[in-house]
Amino acid sequence: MTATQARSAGASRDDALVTVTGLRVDAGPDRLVHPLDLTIRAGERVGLIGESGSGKTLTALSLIGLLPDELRHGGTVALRDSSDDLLNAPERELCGLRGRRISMVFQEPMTALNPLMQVGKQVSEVLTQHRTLPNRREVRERVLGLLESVRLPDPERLLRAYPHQLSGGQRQRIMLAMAFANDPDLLICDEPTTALDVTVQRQVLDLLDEAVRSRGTSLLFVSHDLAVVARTCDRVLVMQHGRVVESGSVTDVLTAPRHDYTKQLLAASRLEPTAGGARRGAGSPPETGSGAGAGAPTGSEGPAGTERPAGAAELSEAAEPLIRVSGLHRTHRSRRRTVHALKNVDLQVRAGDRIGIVGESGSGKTTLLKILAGLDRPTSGSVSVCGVDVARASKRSMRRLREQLQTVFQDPMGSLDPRMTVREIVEEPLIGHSGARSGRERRELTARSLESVGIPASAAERYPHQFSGGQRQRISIARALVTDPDVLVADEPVSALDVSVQAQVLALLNRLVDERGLTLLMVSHDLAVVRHLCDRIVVMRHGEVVEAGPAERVYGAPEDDYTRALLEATPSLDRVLAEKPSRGGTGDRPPQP
Amino acid sequence: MSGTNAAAAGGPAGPDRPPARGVGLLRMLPVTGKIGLVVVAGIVVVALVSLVWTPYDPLQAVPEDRLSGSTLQHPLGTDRYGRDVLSILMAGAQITLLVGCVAVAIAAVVGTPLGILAGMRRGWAEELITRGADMMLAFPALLLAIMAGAVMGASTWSAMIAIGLAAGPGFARVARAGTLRVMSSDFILAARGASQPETRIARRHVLPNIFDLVVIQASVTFALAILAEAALSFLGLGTPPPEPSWGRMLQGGQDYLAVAPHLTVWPGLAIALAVLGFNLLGDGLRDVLDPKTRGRR
Amino acid sequence: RAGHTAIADPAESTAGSVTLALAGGPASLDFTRTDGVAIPLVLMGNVYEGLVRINESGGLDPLLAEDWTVSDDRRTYTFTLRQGVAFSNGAPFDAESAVFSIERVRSDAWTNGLSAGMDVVASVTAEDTHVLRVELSEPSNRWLWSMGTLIGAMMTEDGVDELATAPVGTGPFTVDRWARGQSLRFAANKDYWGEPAASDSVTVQYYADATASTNALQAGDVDAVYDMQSPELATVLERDDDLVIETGATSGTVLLSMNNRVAPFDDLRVRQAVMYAVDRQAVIDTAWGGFGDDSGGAPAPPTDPWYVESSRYPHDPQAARELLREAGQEDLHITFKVPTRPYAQQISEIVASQLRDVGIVAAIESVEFPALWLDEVFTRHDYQMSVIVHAEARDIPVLYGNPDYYLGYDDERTRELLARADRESPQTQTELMRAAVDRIVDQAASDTLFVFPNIVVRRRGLQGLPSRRPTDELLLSAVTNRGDPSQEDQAQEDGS
Amino acid sequence: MIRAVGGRVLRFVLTLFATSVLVFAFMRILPGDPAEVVLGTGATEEALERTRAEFGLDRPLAEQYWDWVSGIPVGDFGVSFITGEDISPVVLDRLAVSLILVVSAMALALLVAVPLGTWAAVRHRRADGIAISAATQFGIAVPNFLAGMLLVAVFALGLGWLPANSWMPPAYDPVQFVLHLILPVVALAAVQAAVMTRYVRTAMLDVMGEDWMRTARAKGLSTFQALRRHGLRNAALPVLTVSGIQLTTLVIGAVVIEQVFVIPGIGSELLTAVAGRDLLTVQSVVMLLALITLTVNFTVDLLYLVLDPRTAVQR
Ligand SMILES: Nc1ncnc2c1ncn2[C@@H]1O[C@H](COP(=O)(O)OP(=O)(O)OP(=O)(O)O)[C@@H](O)[C@H]1O
Ligand SMILES: Nc1ncnc2c1ncn2[C@@H]1O[C@H](COP(=O)(O)OP(=O)(O)OP(=O)(O)O)[C@@H](O)[C@H]1O
Ligand SMILES: [Mg+2]
Ligand SMILES: [Mg+2]
Repeated sequence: MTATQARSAGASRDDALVTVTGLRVDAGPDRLVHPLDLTIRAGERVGLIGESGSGKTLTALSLIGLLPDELRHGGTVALRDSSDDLLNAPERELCGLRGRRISMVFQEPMTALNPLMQVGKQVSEVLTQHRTLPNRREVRERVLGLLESVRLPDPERLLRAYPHQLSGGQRQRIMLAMAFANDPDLLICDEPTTALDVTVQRQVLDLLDEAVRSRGTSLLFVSHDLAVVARTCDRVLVMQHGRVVESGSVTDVLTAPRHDYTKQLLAASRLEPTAGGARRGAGSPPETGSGAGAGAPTGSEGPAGTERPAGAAELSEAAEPLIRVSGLHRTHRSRRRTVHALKNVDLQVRAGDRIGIVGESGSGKTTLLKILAGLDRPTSGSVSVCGVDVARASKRSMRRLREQLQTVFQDPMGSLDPRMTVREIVEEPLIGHSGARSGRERRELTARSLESVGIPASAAERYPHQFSGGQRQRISIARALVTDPDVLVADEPVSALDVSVQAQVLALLNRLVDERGLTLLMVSHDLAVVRHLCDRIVVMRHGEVVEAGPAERVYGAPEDDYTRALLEATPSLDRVLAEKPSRGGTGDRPPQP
Repeated sequence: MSGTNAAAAGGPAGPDRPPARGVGLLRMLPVTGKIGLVVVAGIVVVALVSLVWTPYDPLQAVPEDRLSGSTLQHPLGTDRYGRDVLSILMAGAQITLLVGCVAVAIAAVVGTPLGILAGMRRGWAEELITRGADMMLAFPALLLAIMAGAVMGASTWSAMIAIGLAAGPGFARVARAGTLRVMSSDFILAARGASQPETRIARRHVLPNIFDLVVIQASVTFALAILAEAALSFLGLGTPPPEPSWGRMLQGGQDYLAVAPHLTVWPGLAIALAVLGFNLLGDGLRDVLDPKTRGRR
Repeated sequence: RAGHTAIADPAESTAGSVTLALAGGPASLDFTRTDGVAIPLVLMGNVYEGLVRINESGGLDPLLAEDWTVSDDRRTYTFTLRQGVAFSNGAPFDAESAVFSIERVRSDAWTNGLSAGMDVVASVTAEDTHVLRVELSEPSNRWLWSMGTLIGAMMTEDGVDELATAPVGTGPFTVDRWARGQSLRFAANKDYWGEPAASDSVTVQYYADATASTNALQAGDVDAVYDMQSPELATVLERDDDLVIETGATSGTVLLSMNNRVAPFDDLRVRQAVMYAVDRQAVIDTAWGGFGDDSGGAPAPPTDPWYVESSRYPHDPQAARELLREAGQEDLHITFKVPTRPYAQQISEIVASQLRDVGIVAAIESVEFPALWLDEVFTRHDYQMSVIVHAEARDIPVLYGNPDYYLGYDDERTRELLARADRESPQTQTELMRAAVDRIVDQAASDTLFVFPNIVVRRRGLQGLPSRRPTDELLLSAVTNRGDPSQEDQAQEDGS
Repeated sequence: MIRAVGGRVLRFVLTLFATSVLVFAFMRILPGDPAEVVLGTGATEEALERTRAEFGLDRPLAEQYWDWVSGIPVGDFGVSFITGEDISPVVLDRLAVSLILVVSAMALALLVAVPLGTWAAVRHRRADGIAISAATQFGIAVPNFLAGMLLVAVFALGLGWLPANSWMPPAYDPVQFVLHLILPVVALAAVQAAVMTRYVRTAMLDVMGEDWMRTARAKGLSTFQALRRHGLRNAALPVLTVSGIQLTTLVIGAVVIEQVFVIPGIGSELLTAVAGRDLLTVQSVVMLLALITLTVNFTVDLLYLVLDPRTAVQR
């Protein structure tokens, strides 16, 4: 049924720029992409969404004829005025099209540029390759113009810079400049902003949006982020397991999804209003369900909270803090430079608090958590966790501390030793545990912990690779809980997971924290996730705490400029959809028959 | 629903890699790797058989029969002393394997822990070990063999020790690189977070995870050791007579290249085959085990 | 000077020049301080000359001494020296230089062990400019003979500063170019007193590897291989019509040495069992391509006047086994220390195999040569069995007349025979030596496996290269490439 | 940059120092007496004593070490026990021979390996690419001295096209120099080419899998153009490192080839010097080799600084 839908969408073939018919991709006996039809008209912006591994990248690559050699493909891809069959066109013909009529921007800006070549050369190469401009001076002029058009500062200097001297956002701008160099008819973007910080992501998306609109370029935009797609595209295709399961105009698909998978995606990406609200009750001061019965954070709602300078994050004033950080500095000294990972951080956490830490990449979030967990030592300042002075603790008290404070890491694969069985992994914190236990006891505890996260004890002898990403993260959580800790520290616990899986893991965390009355410290770059789970927010930037306070306040009335920028940059599907009809020229697309 | 489909969860280039071991590993070997395995297994079998049976006594000189070509009695001919080449070749497999095993064992036992130490400790320990490894490279196997031969008398042992010591830095490097990669994994942080002592981390986490690399290195080093032993024996610094050794057979055959080429051809082939076998096996293992090259074929 | 060989080293092969391949080159040209036959082999007779020369049959010919007389008590020698002879640096040769040369051998300047041969000299004086008188402390036949070897080399006082690189002598050649370990080029001495050299220059190219030297010969890079060390190749080379193979006896004997002082070889029966067990001809055939003379186990080479082939020990494994049984050594394990030299390694394999036949298990142990072999076997006598070539001519008194020698052969009767042979008249010397040799063989002091052959392979056009070598001297003065190949006698090929 | 270079120089010097101590110590535990070797059979004890004293072997170890090591910076390695000559000119000369041999072999090997390895990488799934890989496997498996023996048998003895062995200094006869060089160089290079082809292939495959290669192709470059303009330089870095290591191991590894072809290189010098217990010469040769190894590594490091703009930051 999908096929027919897509075909009818491109009914008016005359203005079709790209026509994909029956495209399929196989790796040996496995079908990676099932026969797929797609038409992109001139100036049309098409989004492609779906979970990881659903075949988005492969589809995108086949449109530019860059499918990996080892994969077999079928069907045709026709480009107006050029080729009836891009997939089987000779290399020479393809070379003439790539970079001239079709351009592509890839996901990972860190590796998409040749590290040994000055970026100026890499941009000008697109021009010289297609002999678009008569002489070198004009090429140079044009490159400078391009760099300016993507708002790169000091283009003259950047010409001679090497990729490693640029930030991720800057590199992605270079990629965009490259893509637009020859004013292509079709631009393919494969998750171009996923690797970037939210604020940077926003800038790059704006840039892309503007460039595409102003030039009338057709766009195929691959993303897993619904809000981003909604913002940029007119039409959207949803993929799952290599099939297009739904397609139609953005407004239709995202407001009235028909396929289950799309519904799931939508539900998952609407974390913030639903879950966050449900737990605390709309707008009212949160009564955390923590069994520890820690003081409600009402105190900080008052004027005292607002008057406090942003650096000192004193969150709750009632009981004696469980974690007390003051004047914390952590500097990394290498031969070349000194990095201030943390600068003068003050923080107090009381039992039962749920603290969310947000901030851009490199702002020191992980460093802070590591120091709290005793995995790193502060350069100066005092840190006391559960009454233990982390900077000066003996091995024994450190061990006790670590039993009370456990960590869940970002990457569910990387944090599980692939050579150990799940039982061995979960059991590890018990080995050498202060209340040394017998093997039998350990096994029991392990089984119980696994069950509490929904992994059957019968799976304990399997290896991590035999589990899905979500299951692995559950195992990781089981390991953290096996010592029955008081504090759970989580470093981006769901950012490596697909949106649909994310929701489940978050729900699990939520339940466990509630049930066990844990104190939670969670780092995430995703404001929605943090808002969903936490009642207090700490915003960090460049190693400093720029703002801290109850979630409602920080989200509702951010005091710091950076916090504001962060909130604004975070794409929100509902906001985008609300604005959608007012945007130019998209409403006229006929809905699906 | 929670992604029970394991393939969906990992992503294309992810570290979603089963710890291939045992039979599963054999099945995953590419064809070339399997060929290598068969060759290696063949050599092992020949060496084992030669312990209990060879067509003739490989040490028994029969001057009357000397330098015969291939005959029914002597399928691969006889050498200058009238000894059966096939028998010597079979018995020579023992030395070849012995040298390989002991040299690789020495190199692995010396190199791997140092590499792990360097990777885990960083700082001055790392500097000292990497510098030491660099320095060892200035003492190649040959030089060490000359020295060892002079100190202990040229023997199979001196050759093995020399080759083993010279191959040590290779293991240290591989182990260090692997350790650095492992140490950056979150599961090490998790283990530290669980207050596991460093020795246990080295034993339970680092070693099993770099073990594949060590195995690959061992296979390749084995091949190098065979070549090195051949070269040393050729120079008279390896296995002394009359112990059958392929390298010494080559040296002895050199003078007869024109009259009795079989004295060069057979041991030459044997060496080449053994080296080929171990290299193919090593490459095959790398294909299966080394995450860096995975998905290349 | 050991010049800059990497960049420039003329190893010329112009007309009138000859290139010879020799095994293993010396590290230095100074035989007064460095041991080994490699140096005297090419320098004696070519650059240096003695008062007398040892001829092909082992007798003495006059050289720088035209004539000499011996006193009745056979202790005073008076030499009449040749007139008009000059060293290559222009210094004249006279009695003074002869005195200088002989005195120098007796001084600390000579560290070579062979200088002991001069110990018997009591005094040496120049009677006249060309008359030299030498007094011995006791009569010695060997002394005069040894004046024909390196210790009799005549040198001049102003030519001994650079012996290691620029030797000065009175011979038909001078050292033109010396690339240490690689090559040595001689140029004909224009002012030579006698018959001038047949070639303008002769280059000796050194090859550590035997195969490499015959390869070079076949590829036409050298004109002859002298003292070829890979006799197996002879069969191949024989097929080449352009090449001629000749062999001659040398003074070198391949000795299977047994440490007479330690068990089990302190037992005569065990030593004799070894003599019976080893099939010397099979050793010659397998280890040395069938070249070499079997002396029947006797230590004297055919170049000595007292050479007689012994028939005392035929190959008889049964006799060997019986002797072993008598000695109670039926299950005998010994270590066999073999120097790291190809010939020794090859011999050891066949000998070990033959010993196994009679129940002696010989564990072969490679011993680095020379350093370790000299240290362990020769100096410290820490061995049971070994095998080595004794290249020195007429070394029987050294080997068997001294119980402290590494063989540890301690026999009163042998010593007495040897002493008398040296002391008594040259006529009785031969008989006494024969008796001594007989005694040594009977006592199975060591087994002379074979007399080392000098295998010479040359291009048909090359002539004047002697193959028989009674002492360490390779005379190059007659060597020339100018011979006409067509006139060569085919029969010469056979050599033996 | 200056600090980076400075640090490397310091490490370089320290490593050399450690090496010198090690080498010296090694030499002193070698059994065997240099005096015995020089004087040979029949030497008297006094003569031995005198010779030992002459060699300075009776002095305290520290003094001997200092004497030797203090001369190294000015290129004075002392006097050979055996020849009585200055060591440095002889050893440097031998080293030059080995370097000529090894560097030409390496150059030849790279000349073959770079195109072949690239080809094998580009076509790694096709029959020809697989054939090249297979051929390299066989190439690696053949001991280089066996290759040398066979080359001599065919081209010198069989066909008579080339001299079988020995060395011809270039200044004397450039033509003969080249002719004499061909077989040993080919013997060394054949095996080396196989090794290097594999390294190049691996490096190329690595590079081909990089994102920026895909970027290059997305710009409209053909596979070949992308490889030439972007791939080669990136692949050059690992190949360079490996070449550096190979070069140094080749210098000593060539000793067998030097033996087969009777080439007066550093390897055979080392063998004779050890056999003759010419301790000072051995020490000096090993020191020189260490110097070369470390210098090559050092140079490769510096080349990285030039070739790879990232090094300046990362290392
Ligand atoms: N070269 C290849 N060989 C074999 N399988 C491949 C190859 N490239 C991709 N695949 C598989 O094809 C499927 C689709 O991959 P694709 O990269 O298109 O997914 P995606 O939707 O882009 O996922 P993501 O969001 O993680 O980027 C995945 O299961 C992947 O493992
Ligand atoms: N071991 C280290 N050596 C040097 N610098 C380091 C080290 N660890 C962290 N840093 C630096 O410290 C700063 C803070 O790092 P941290 O990992 O805490 O950031 P983060 O907020 O967790 O970022 P992300 O969101 O990317 O994980 C960064 O600039 C980082 O480069
Ligand atoms: Mg993708
Ligand atoms: Mg982080």
